[in-house]
Amino acid sequence: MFDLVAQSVFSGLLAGAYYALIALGLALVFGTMRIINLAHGELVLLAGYIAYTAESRFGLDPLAALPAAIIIVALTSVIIYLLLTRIRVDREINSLILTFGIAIMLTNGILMIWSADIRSTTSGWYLDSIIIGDTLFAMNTEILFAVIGVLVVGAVWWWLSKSWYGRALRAVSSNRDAAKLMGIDPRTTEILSFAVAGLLASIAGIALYSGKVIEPSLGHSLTIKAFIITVLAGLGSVPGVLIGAVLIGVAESLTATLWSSALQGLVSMLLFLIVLLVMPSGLFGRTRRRG
Amino acid sequence: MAKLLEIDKVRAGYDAINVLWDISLTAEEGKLTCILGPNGGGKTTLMRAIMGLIPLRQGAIRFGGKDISNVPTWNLVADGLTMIPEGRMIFRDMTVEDNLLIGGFTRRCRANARANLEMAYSTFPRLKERRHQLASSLSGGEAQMLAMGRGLMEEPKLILVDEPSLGLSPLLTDEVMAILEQLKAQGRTIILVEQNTHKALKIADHVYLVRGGKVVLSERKEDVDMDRLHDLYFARDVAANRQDA
Amino acid sequence: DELIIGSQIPLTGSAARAGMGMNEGIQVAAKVFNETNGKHTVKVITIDDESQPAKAVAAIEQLNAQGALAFTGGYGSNIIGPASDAAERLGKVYMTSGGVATELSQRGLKTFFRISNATGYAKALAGLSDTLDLQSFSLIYSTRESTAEVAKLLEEIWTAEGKKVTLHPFDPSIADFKPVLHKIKLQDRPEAIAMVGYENDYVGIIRAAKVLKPDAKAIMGTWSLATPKMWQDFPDLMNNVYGTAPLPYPAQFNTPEEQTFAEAYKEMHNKEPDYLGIFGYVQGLLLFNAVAEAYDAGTLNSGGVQDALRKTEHDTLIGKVIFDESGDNTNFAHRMAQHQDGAVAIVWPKESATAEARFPAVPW
Amino acid sequence: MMKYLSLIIILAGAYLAVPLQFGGNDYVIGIVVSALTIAGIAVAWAMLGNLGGMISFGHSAFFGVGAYGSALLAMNAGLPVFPSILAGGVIAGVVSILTMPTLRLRGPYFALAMLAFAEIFRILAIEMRWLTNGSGGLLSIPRLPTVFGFDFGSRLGGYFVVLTLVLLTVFVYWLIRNRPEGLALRAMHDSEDATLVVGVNATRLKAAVLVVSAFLTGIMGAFNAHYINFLEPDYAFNGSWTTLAIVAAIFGGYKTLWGPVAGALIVYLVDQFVFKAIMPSGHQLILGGLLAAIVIFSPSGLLPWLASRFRKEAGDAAHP
Amino acid sequence: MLLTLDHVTVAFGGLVAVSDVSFSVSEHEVLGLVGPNGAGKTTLFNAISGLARPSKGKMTFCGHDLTGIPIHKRARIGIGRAFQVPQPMHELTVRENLIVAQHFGTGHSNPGKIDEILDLTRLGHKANRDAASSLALTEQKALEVGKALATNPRMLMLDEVLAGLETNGKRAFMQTLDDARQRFGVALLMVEHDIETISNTCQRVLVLNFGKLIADGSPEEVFRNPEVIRSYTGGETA
Ligand SMILES: Nc1ncnc2c1ncn2[C@@H]1O[C@H](COP(=O)(O)OP(=O)(O)OP(=O)(O)O)[C@@H](O)[C@H]1O
Ligand SMILES: Nc1ncnc2c1ncn2[C@@H]1O[C@H](COP(=O)(O)OP(=O)(O)OP(=O)(O)O)[C@@H](O)[C@H]1O
Ligand SMILES: CC(C)C[C@H](N)C(=O)O
Ligand SMILES: [Mg+2]
Ligand SMILES: [Mg+2]
Repeated sequence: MFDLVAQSVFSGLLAGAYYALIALGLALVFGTMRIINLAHGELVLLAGYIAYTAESRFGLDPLAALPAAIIIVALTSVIIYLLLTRIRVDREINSLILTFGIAIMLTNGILMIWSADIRSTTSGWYLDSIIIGDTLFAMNTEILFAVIGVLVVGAVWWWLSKSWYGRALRAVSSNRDAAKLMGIDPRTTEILSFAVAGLLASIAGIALYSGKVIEPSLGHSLTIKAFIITVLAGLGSVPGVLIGAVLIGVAESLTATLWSSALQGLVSMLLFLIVLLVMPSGLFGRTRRRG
Repeated sequence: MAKLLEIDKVRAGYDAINVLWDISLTAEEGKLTCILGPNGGGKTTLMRAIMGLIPLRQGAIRFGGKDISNVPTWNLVADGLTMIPEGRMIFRDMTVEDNLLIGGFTRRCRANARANLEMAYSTFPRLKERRHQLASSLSGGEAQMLAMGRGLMEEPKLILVDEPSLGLSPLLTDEVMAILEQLKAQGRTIILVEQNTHKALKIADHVYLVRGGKVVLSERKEDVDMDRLHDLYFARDVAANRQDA
Repeated sequence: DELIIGSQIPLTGSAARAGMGMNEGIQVAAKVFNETNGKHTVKVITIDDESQPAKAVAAIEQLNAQGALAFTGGYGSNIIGPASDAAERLGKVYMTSGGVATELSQRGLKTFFRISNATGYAKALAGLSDTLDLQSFSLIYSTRESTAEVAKLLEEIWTAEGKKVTLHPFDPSIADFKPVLHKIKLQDRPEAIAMVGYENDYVGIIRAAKVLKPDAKAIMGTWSLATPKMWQDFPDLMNNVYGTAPLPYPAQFNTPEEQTFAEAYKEMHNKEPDYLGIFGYVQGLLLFNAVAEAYDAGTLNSGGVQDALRKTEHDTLIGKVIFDESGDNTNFAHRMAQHQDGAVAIVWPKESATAEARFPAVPW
Repeated sequence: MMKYLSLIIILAGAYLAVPLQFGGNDYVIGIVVSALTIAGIAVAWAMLGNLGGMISFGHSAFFGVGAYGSALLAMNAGLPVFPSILAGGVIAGVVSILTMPTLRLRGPYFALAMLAFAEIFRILAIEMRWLTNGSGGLLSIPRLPTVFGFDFGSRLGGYFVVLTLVLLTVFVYWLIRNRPEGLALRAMHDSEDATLVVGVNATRLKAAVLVVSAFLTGIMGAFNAHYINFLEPDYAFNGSWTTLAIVAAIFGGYKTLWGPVAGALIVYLVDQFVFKAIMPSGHQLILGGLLAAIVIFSPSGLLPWLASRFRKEAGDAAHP
Repeated sequence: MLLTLDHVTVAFGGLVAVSDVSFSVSEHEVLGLVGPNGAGKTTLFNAISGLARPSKGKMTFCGHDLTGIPIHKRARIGIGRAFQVPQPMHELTVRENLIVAQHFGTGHSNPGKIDEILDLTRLGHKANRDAASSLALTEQKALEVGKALATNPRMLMLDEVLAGLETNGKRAFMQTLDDARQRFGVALLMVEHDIETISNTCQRVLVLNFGKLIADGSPEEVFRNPEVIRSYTGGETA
């Protein structure tokens, strides 16, 4: 029994780090611009397919596809931003439609280019098992991307809270005109943030491709997962993303172990609701003063 | 004295309404120019127009002889022109300290950011007590201090200050006026919009009265006649208060 | 004469993968029919149902408006249900292989026909396990309709035979199967692991099993598993895995019919046929022949197609097809195959076996 | 007066011209019924979104509950179909009370909490096999009946029913919107404290629109169950009921009364009749492009855009 | 007594913003509340109107114990509130703002009174046109007062509604407020940093410093208090 639970928690932690990678790009854009990028999951997926092409066509290792993925995905992300800036009125709401439209286009584009077959890495190393202390089992890729995930969360957190551009980005999101008065060009900072979101999506995409199975219709559920975690974290909180993701990961995994995989979704959604009802602005959300 | 800022027959406003009507005004280098005027006269709008936050519909603005009519706000700031807006324009979702630090965003000031931060804290000790608190939790006056402190991080040549005393206690209002005088002594140029006529006139060199989007009076401080100033204020009030009579 | 047949199929959306496979088979059937019939040709009009029930219904109605004499296609019982209802209302035959839920043939429809059903799949797995004399199972299945149904049938069969079965349902959105496999490894300790799901589920389960290496003698699954494609895409996962399959690979096409099919398929799609292609082909050809027969008899509008389908046995690539009153193929029985180093060898039933089963053997 | 006239013309067109023109074509009518179903959800959604400032990502929860409620009542309790549709709506309304703790959440927090409910209901529908038959779903749900010789179970019959339901939904929205309660609700959007201190019981008002919106959505779900005669958890609680409705509402202009209806009709009909004809599979690619293009060119939605175009043209004509 | 506060304390985490404050307000009284920035004046208003919950102490209004009474009910029993940072109902026009306030604050509608309030606050010319969010700051403050008046309050809490007005504007506004007070019979509890205005209008002044009530008395008395001078006025008098 102990082994069972230990492995379950371990799997949950790894799953959590992976979820955090998926969610981080969305959380960044949402936290700083209040824009829900409904095409985020498709960006992740796109990176996965780029890795697939690199591997199946050119025999490249999935990680070696990262530069190409970053260029293409970050560019796509920036294009989404440039389109978003053309919306003049009610940007928070209208961005839903715009990014939804883009998501549909990406899904169908991916379907046309890569067909509906399922894809996943064939590079043996990623899938080989690694055994820790005789009782904990994982795939190499899970450990690798869990480590990368934690590092990336740390890096993004540092960037947002301590660097000049990160601070500028938060300033722009808080009060655009005031930010201009500080000498900040809002467009540059926002482009930067979308590019970073694209970069994060690329890393997530490689993690996805090298550990799970991809197919063209997957994007939507990735977006939803990312969004749930972002909200659970508390909008704009980067450490919250990691903690929220791990919470969901462990809850899912424990449900599967102690109860049934069929109820994973039920339990994680209930957990989500309970957290929100106790903390209406998420785990690390901040409430505004009244009056 | 050199004219640091020249505003030449500027028209500007919001969507359907025009607020500024061919307004002209200059600020001399190293001096404190005070803009007075009744509420809704367009003083804030004028500052926003200077800073490029709203587009000019007509006219031109020159800064140090260079036309800045179409220069984006952030470039103006980089060139040393800045505005300290009213306290509502702080970054509510950031901590007090981050608010201050971002004031030193321009490349020019980044190196001095830490030193300037300490300076802002020593000017407004209240802010230091609240440094890790979210700006949104500040009281009205504290927010006003924050806006002021943030502006001090920028090391500008020309500062536009919009009603710095708004919501400040009498003691702090005096403090703020003293800071402005000090800045002037450091050779900076200041344009001050203020409702507290009394205190503003004490430190001003030149006075403009803006009403209905137009300049109705432009005088050196020495020449200001308080009664006439009041009359000019009244001109509008009498009209607006018709119903009460 | 040219006979118009409507094909309602998911080419986009969640069922696109299967839909495309089935569509390839139907296209081959049309080609073969047109080249061999001599008297009639068929024109297949295909409409994408986008994997959505309401659009499938609309597709049927649109095909009807375009003059379709009968319908084929469909993947997923949830979509086939309302689509075949719509066909019934129009009084035209609906022929499929993509919906296996038992309930579909319990609705008392007159025009609904299918060549495959859940029982056939369950029987195949149960049959193989009898032959291998397996006594205890961990059954991992998706909570989707058809998968849950096959799992339920399997459980019934095995329990009736006095074997031990532990159920592990999972939600279709699950990707990490390690917790389940770990439970199986430590608690169930079964002789065999059985899976009812789809490609992505199989890949996830086998990967988790490769990591955790439970001590089982065999791992088996249902559709979409023992296919050349799975071997091609996931060679390291598939060796020794059992799954249902109508034909072995490399295909040994013995009868002339099988050969025609294989050639036409290669020519059109430039690849080896897989089971969905075969099913699509069989259902297509059955329907075309029946429509042609009814057309000749002038009974198109008086139930001629149904009668043609019901009255005789049909020899097809997947064996004899016999439709009962409710349109189910009572003779449907699947074969079990095993991935053997790149080959898909039929190992059950004995009479069609192309190789010995490797046992005990798992991919890890 | 002009306004009423155009309303009458539209109504006459909807009840008379469309059936006369397309009545015989089940395919066309079927698509229009689907579009109107989305329209109904879109209006109910926009009511909550515009009036309550509550953007919900989980309206499929109410759609599914209404559908299952009505189908089960009709199948197991033998309730006639029309009353059971009404009951389906009531059940959805009652179930929305369960979701009321979410009313204290704002913006995205609320949106996703509703999504969580939809997901929970979907899984419950799978797991509560004794009631719902699990993922096997319900087949052969009773059709709409024949009343006074008119078969409401036909495509055309379904059209009249759903059209009436959508119009009633719009009417309810209109009623609420024009009362001070409607104003207060709209105000609550981004100034909840401002409304509280003048005496608005914000929670109660929000709860009330939530119930009404859930009821109306549930009715659409119930109608759909009897129209398509089939239900399963993935279908009834499918996220696309919400997504399509949101897209339709925002696309058409979610702050207007008729925007959601127009949006649903245009998005669905253009996609199915035009784009699908151009590009039989993958036509959603064009749809995606259209959606993106419209928000860029007309951010407040299609209807306001058309209105401004119309006004402009009228103006241009007046001053050549 | 209209309002009584009995040892009220409000804290945010470790920060005590209002500390053990007791006072009362009688009908029709005009009471000033002053103090340095961050002294807790707005927080005190929040506690009375229900936006902040006191950790200690008791408040009664017109005989109602305020503990546990939700915000909207407090408005209905006669507590009116104008925010320091104006909070217009953004999407509505000025008139609609007032209609909502009246309908919910009083339970009935009276268009005549709304026109009266529009006159009083000089917002008549902007009543129907624009969304309230496009008003200038001073106009938004006037609207704050208007909304509070529309609820038919027995006590009006004004949080720096005069800030930003020039001297004449202040005088005129005070005049209209006094009119309103007499016409509608309300008590005023006002926060203001302008000593002249406070001295001219208030019968009684309360002074807060660091959350504590440090003085309570007539303006002359209070502004002569050395502690008040040191912490607040710096010697400035009217
Ligand atoms: N964002 C806006 N949109 C539309 N009109 C505005 C906006 N901001 C200000 N106005 C209008 O422009 C006019 C001038 O406003 P402005 O704020 O410039 O006046 P001001 O002189 O700064 O007054 P105050 O003393 O109240 O600060 C006012 O009539 C106001 O209603
Ligand atoms: N939600 C909150 N969280 C943390 N601190 C708060 C919060 N609200 C208020 N404060 C702090 O409480 C103190 C009192 O604030 P309050 O707004 O009551 O002051 P005030 O007397 O109204 O000042 P001003 O004259 O500047 O408006 C301030 O120091 C403020 O920073
Ligand atoms: C064998 C498969 C074609 C069955 C299909 N997966 C269904 O949903 O019924
Ligand atoms: Mg101003
Ligand atoms: Mg205050």
